[in-house]
Amino acid sequence: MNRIRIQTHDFDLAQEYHQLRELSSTVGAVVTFTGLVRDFELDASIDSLSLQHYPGMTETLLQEIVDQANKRWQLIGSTVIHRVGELLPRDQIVFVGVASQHRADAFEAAQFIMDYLKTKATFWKQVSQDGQQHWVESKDADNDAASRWDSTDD
Amino acid sequence: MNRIRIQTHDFDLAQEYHQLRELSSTVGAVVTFTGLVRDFELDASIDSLSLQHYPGMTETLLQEIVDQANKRWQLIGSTVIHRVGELLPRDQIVFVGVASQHRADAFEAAQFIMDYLKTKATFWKQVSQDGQQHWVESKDADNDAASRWDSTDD
Amino acid sequence: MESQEAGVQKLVTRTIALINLLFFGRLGDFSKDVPATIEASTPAEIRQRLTTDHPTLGKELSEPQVLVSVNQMIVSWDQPLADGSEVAFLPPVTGG
Amino acid sequence: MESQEAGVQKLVTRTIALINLLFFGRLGDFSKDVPATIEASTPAEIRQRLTTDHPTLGKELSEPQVLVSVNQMIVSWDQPLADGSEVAFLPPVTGG
Repeated sequence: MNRIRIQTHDFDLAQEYHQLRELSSTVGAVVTFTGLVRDFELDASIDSLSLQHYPGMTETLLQEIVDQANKRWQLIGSTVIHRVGELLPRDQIVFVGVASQHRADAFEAAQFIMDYLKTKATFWKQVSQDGQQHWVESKDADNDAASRWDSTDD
Repeated sequence: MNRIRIQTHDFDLAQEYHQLRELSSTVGAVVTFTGLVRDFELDASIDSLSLQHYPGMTETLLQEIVDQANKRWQLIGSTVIHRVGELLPRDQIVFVGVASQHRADAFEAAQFIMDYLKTKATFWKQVSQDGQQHWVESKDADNDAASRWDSTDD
Repeated sequence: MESQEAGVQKLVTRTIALINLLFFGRLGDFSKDVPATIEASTPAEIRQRLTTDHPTLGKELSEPQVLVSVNQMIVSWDQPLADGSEVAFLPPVTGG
Repeated sequence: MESQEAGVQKLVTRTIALINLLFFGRLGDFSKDVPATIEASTPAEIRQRLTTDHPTLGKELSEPQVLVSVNQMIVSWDQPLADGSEVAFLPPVTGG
């Protein structure tokens, strides 16, 4: 059971966790990652964030990432939620939840999904700082994080 | 801000997450791990689980593990909860939550804390299967998981 | 445009297709007065033709990190295009 | 027992201390009729003396994975013991 959602409205961690936990009596581990909008970007405070994506393609790419995770680890279920539109500092922006029998699978798959989402999924962030809007630059650290999974790729 | 609790009663993931998220406006990532009682052990179904610990020493050991995590990663806060006493299949047994600025810190610290908790913290599980009680054997996989952190230890 | 007639008539070496254009992220800022459709046979040709009227956009599209997709699949710049294809120009992604 | 008097009188090489004993996990099952306290100068001596009256427990305590703590700190088996110390025998942990 894998769920992928792209939405403007907020999500509820408790509800997402509950669904993963209840998937099966064999679930022994649930790992959740929640990304939050920090109140600064490159050392300057931000007023708001605007998230654009490529409808259709984003869902396809996220599905590919989740499929890869399911090939590489023994997962019982996963949920990926990404918000788009206008967000404020401290808002929730992204959620990845993974349920598995053993904890290593859930930990690694959740981290893998986030690393790949950051570098492959078609989202673009624009920040508003002091009334000025500019697009966020991609980070080398994210590419490094994603590429470390390549070496053990099947 | 690091919290450690050992308790017989259940915990509420939403509440623990909320506390971590609200620690600071610099929190960009929250990773949670929840361990659940599976309904089988060594391929036999279990009726219940009884968790014993060494009061005082367990708290000290968990604090040492959390201190190490704070030395190795940039963390804003963490919460570790472990239940003791009688538990049933599908009950929540352990929670680790970590808040950080960047996701890699939260992911790695949460996994580190769980791996060390599994091999260092003074908890012992007894399962009841078909009316018979027996102590759970420790798993080589857990020692392997913990020892992989040793090589990069300071 | 110069070879459009020949291409359509003969279908010899290449087809000139009517393409729907999309620009994402920072590329959107440079493409506000770009038409929604264009005629071209490959993404590389789209880029080349856009550069004529929109040199700043053309320069942005030539950045090595910019990817191109056709009908929501990442492709190479010399991918032949079919009529009605959706071609999108994608700067490095920054979600999550 | 054989050297207890000499030890207490002179405090020469070792002290015989009154120790509070704790057994965890599966070790608890083998120590139900073991007294709560014992006199000994090291954890190794405790184990040796328990083996006399409780051979099954003694065998369990000799398993290499069993750890010993004194006042809630993991120590070596030849750690000198002070009066009133809390000595606990710990099989491999299985929490989480």
